[in-house]
Amino acid sequence: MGRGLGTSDDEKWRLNLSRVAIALAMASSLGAWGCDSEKRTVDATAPVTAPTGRSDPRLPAYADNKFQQSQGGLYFTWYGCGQCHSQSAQRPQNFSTANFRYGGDIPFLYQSIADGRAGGMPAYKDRVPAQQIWQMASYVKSLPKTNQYLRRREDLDQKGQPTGTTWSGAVR
Amino acid sequence: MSPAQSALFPAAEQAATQFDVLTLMLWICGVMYLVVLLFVALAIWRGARARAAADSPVTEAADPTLSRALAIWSCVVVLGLTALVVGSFFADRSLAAARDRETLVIRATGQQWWWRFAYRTPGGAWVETANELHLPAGRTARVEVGSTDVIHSFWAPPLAGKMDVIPGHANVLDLTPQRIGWYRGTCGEFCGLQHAHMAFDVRVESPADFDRWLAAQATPAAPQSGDPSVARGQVVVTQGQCAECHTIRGTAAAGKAGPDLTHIGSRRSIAAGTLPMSRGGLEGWIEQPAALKPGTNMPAVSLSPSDADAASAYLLSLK
Amino acid sequence: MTAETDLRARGLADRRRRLLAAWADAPGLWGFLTTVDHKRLAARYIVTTMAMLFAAGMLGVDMRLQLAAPDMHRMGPQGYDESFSLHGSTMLFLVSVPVMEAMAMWLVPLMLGQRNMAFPRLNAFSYWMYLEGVLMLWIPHALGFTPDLGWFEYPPLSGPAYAPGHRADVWAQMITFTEVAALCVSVNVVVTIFTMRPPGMTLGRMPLFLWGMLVASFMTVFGLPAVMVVTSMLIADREVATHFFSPSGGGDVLLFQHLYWFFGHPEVYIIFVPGVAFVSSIVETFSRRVVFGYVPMVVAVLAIGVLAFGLWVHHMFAVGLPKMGADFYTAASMAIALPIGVQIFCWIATMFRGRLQLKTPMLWVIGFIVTFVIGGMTGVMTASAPLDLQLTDTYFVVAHLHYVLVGGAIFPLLGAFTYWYPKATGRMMSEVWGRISWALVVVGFNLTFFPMHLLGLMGMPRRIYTYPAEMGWGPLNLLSTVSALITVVGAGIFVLNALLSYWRGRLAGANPWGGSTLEWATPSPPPPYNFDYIPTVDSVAPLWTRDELHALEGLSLDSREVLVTTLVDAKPDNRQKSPKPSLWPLLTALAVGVMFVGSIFSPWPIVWGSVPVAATIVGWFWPTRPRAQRGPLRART
Amino acid sequence: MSEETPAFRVVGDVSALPDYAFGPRSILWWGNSAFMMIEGTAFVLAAAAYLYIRGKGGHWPPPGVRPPDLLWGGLFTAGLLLSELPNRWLQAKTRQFDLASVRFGVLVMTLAGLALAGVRAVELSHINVRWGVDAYASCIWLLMVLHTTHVVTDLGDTAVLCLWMFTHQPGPSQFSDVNDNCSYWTFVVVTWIPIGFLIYLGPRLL
Repeated sequence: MGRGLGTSDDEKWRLNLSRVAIALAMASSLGAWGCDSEKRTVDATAPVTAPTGRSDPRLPAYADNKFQQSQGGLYFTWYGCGQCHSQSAQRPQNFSTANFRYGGDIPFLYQSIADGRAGGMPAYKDRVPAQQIWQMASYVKSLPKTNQYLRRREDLDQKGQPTGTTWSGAVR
Repeated sequence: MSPAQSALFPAAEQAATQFDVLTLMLWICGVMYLVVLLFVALAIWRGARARAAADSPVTEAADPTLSRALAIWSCVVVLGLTALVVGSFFADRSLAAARDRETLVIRATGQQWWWRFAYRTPGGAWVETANELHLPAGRTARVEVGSTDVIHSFWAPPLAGKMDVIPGHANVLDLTPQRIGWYRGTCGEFCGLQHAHMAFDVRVESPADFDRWLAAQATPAAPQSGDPSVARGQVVVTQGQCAECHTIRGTAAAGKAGPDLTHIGSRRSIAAGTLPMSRGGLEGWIEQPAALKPGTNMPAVSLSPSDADAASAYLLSLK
Repeated sequence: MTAETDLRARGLADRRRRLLAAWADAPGLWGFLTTVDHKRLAARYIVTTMAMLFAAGMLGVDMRLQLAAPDMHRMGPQGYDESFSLHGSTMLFLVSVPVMEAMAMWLVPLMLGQRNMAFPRLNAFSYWMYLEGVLMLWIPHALGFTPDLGWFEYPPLSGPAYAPGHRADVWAQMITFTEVAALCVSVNVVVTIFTMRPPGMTLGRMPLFLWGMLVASFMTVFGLPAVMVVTSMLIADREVATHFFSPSGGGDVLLFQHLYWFFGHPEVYIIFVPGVAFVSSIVETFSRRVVFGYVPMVVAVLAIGVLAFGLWVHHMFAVGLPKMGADFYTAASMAIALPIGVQIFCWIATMFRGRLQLKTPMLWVIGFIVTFVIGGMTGVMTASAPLDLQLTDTYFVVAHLHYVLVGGAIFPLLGAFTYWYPKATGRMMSEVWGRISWALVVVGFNLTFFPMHLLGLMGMPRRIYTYPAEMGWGPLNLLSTVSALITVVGAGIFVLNALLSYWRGRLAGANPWGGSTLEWATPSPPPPYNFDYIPTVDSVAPLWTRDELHALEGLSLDSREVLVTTLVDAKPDNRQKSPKPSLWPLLTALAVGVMFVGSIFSPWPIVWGSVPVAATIVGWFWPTRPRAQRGPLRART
Repeated sequence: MSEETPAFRVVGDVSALPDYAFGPRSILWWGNSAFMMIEGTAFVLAAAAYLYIRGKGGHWPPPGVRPPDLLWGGLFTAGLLLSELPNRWLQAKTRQFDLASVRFGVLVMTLAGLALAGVRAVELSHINVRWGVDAYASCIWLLMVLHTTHVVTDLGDTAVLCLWMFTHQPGPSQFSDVNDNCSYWTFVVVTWIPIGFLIYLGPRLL
């Protein structure tokens, strides 16, 4: 709080409309920006098939949605993806930059996870349901934009989560 | 009403101690409350009678009679509170005393939104199960609670009060059940979307029954059913997407993320107390988990209706 | 004789005209935006909190409908989580605390015979900050990203890994807004009571109401920084990856709970102690007797203020504390029942020895005693460490906290509202409808929440969106829901009564209830300058001990001036200027708002956002004096 | 119950009282003190959080992390303590309404504040750990950021006062404002003693 410069007074100040307008505009644009990415779909309408391409109508619900990304991160941990794609892995396997070799949009990422890629990436479509691959693709898509410290912070919070076969009980 | 999850029908030493404290509280507080009500009624009655007099307000605050009454009242309050503090203290002491009598170690791990239970067998190995706790009557079990994600709270009201399940903290709760029967526990701390469906069944049984049960749980899965679709179900479950998260000992399914299903058919309920165990319930849960438990981490697996039916037949047969 | 009276009357009229010119706001919108009149600001505050009370109350009804029967599917878990989070956060941060602050803002200067509070512009800033806090929570709700983690947001559930998006940040930053607002009013109340008491009002002659508000304000000053610190740490964890609450990064999730409850428990008393203050005023007036036991009452409220800071751990008995520590907090928590018991005794004793008039405000006090004492007793039960393990996080606690907060604070508030309504509006509320609404609310409330004690003991946890039929909780829940609807009808009648009485109520006059304190010595509603003269007092009930108030003159009639008196014995000491209306508080609040809202999305707005904040604060405090005539930067013509 | 306001009998006049005051007799002094109390509470709680996390055991600082360098912290501490001398002098001068000395004093305090802020900026780059590394680092940075905010805020306040004092004719209440600002600087100096101890000596001694 302002202190010191004290018991001041009066003098009529003109209503600074421009400043008020700018502030309001900023606040509302920030608000509008927040909505879609904040949506949380938890009912039974999850996708059970692969994306059909870049115009798949289901894409917007997954592309930048924070909830789906977060769920994807959870499964990324569960299925042990971090064994090859941890934050400390080599670029580009750690997904810290956006130069994905097979494309960085969800349909391509989905394909990489589901069908595997040459050079050691196995196919997961028989092991992981479609909905979770969607979510993991969304997560991977978000990683280059994620602050590295924040990614590490999230990983640490999930340290107790089962990581594939290495999980051995609660964090002590 | 059902006493299965009620603190008013204690079935273990710990809950009984806590119930005794409640009884003491109700007596002391109840009497005090009646005294207050009586005072208020008297004040209203006396005040209403005095209303006729219309002289000026009383501006002298002091009143020797009231001062004496206040002193007495304060003493009564202090005595009552002392009794309650002492009662609590002894209850706490008796809860702590059970620590010396532990004969069985159980690990309860809270996860969004189910419970992983692991038993230490006499041989020193760990046997894992989920959402159903079996306890031998008359023996004290040491329940070590832990969390893999957020804060939960382990709470089986007929057995004992809550123990929070906190990541980074190792908490221990003692249970000394006394009455044989089925009870129910649940998560006591808000833990996200499906906090409402994070229950577990508790079976208190005789030590002999318990030992038999534990020995059975330690064995690998063995389908017990003449249903022909069981064989198909085994293939669907153990070689499909289910196996990535679930373990069925004795088969290829070895996932660690979800509940152990080795003896799921022997359990009382599905999905952490969401549904009673039945073939139809299993099938519904496999096909549409998010419809029954919105937000669950169990995904919808795309199976043909016949495969889903076979899978549930197989799971139900895992007694 | 007639000529002399006439002369005095003309002198008084002239005095009032000049005071009005000095203290009245500009007309229209400009006056609305720039006012620093404590009565206008407080009224605005109260209306906003009442709107919030309505909104959050409707959320409560919505939840009750969902729980009316087992396995209901009106709401999914997401909707239910949002509802109870918004309900709790709104009720605690946007209704209970601010409405109590607002009542203090409205009444403290009047009860002190003063023309305004110590820092009028801080009051204005406080209101705008509070309003931004309201918008901060409810605009995102309208846009579809409501906070959904309760009014407490424990990490790691609220941490970066389990609470994606900005819902949790919205909640945390809303708190910063409302806490800044509450701190501003509290500082104002403390300083006003310390420095601006009327001559003769020594500490020993302060009305109990002022003692209550003083203690509540001090508790705010010491309690609220904790929640600001802890929510800032949470935002830092979420935005810039600090590790305060990350178990694997060396932090500890329980640190959050310690800091949160170090605020959270005093918070309950910050809400309850003003309620106590209302009760003391109402009991005194309607018993026609000075409250019995002034010294015990003051000592009790001070004891509550101190003890409240030693109890926070009783919210954490289930986290696995060492048993010795738990027993200490059990004893400390139960000890607070003694000062409250003393107060209850003194009120009943006053009623007993006085001549009770059962007008509506007094009925609310009786409703308060009958209801709140149950809440106090269940509080003693939850203070017992072993028993609390069964009770915590169940519907027993839901019942307990509503008995304490509604019974202990909202009932007195409704009584206070009815009691001071004529002072604020010049008209009386209807007694008949007042009694009807009182009966419906008190009975409806008790039938809504009493069954919850049983439900909790029967094992029903809090914050569940549905429950299975075989638990047997259905009938009591149904009773609770139906009763909630009765309460709503009663509350609706109360609101209608207040609205209609504004236009149709009987004219009140200056002192309709025959009250004893200074606010009744000025017309209803009070003029912008509150009092013609500076009243002096020589007892705790000045209007009862003298027919003719002694007063002082000599404050400027043509500019805003207030009298400062000494701290302990309230001797006139000096005169100080009181700030005029200004737009700067609003502009500062906007600048701070932009900084806070921005900080949800990135840490940088804290840096660049501080520039407009600094600029507006400088504008606010810039003294208007002539330019220097000497020195290197003197005015050159 | 009276329908009209009670009559007032005028028994005295306050127009002879002074229209300004210093210290606890001034309203603003109390406001200033109350905000110091709020901020002091926040400091105490932040320190408590530090000690709580420290109390969990383990390494402090974690292996591989050097404690903050003493050189720049020492320089800042010495400068801050020294700045209290002109601050005391200035506060005394405000009570004498000595305009020339007060102008000189606020100028000195502004320059001292600027110099200290500069040292603080360098100091921040010698903490030797980023806040996102672990809880130790977060605690150190929490205290550092809290205190730095106060240094910068009071520097801004002093600078504005300095500008104002040179360009305007101050009245008694403006001298009182400078007086209050001096108290606030003392608050900044005094709080640094425990905070600085926790930041610099905590990792070495605790």
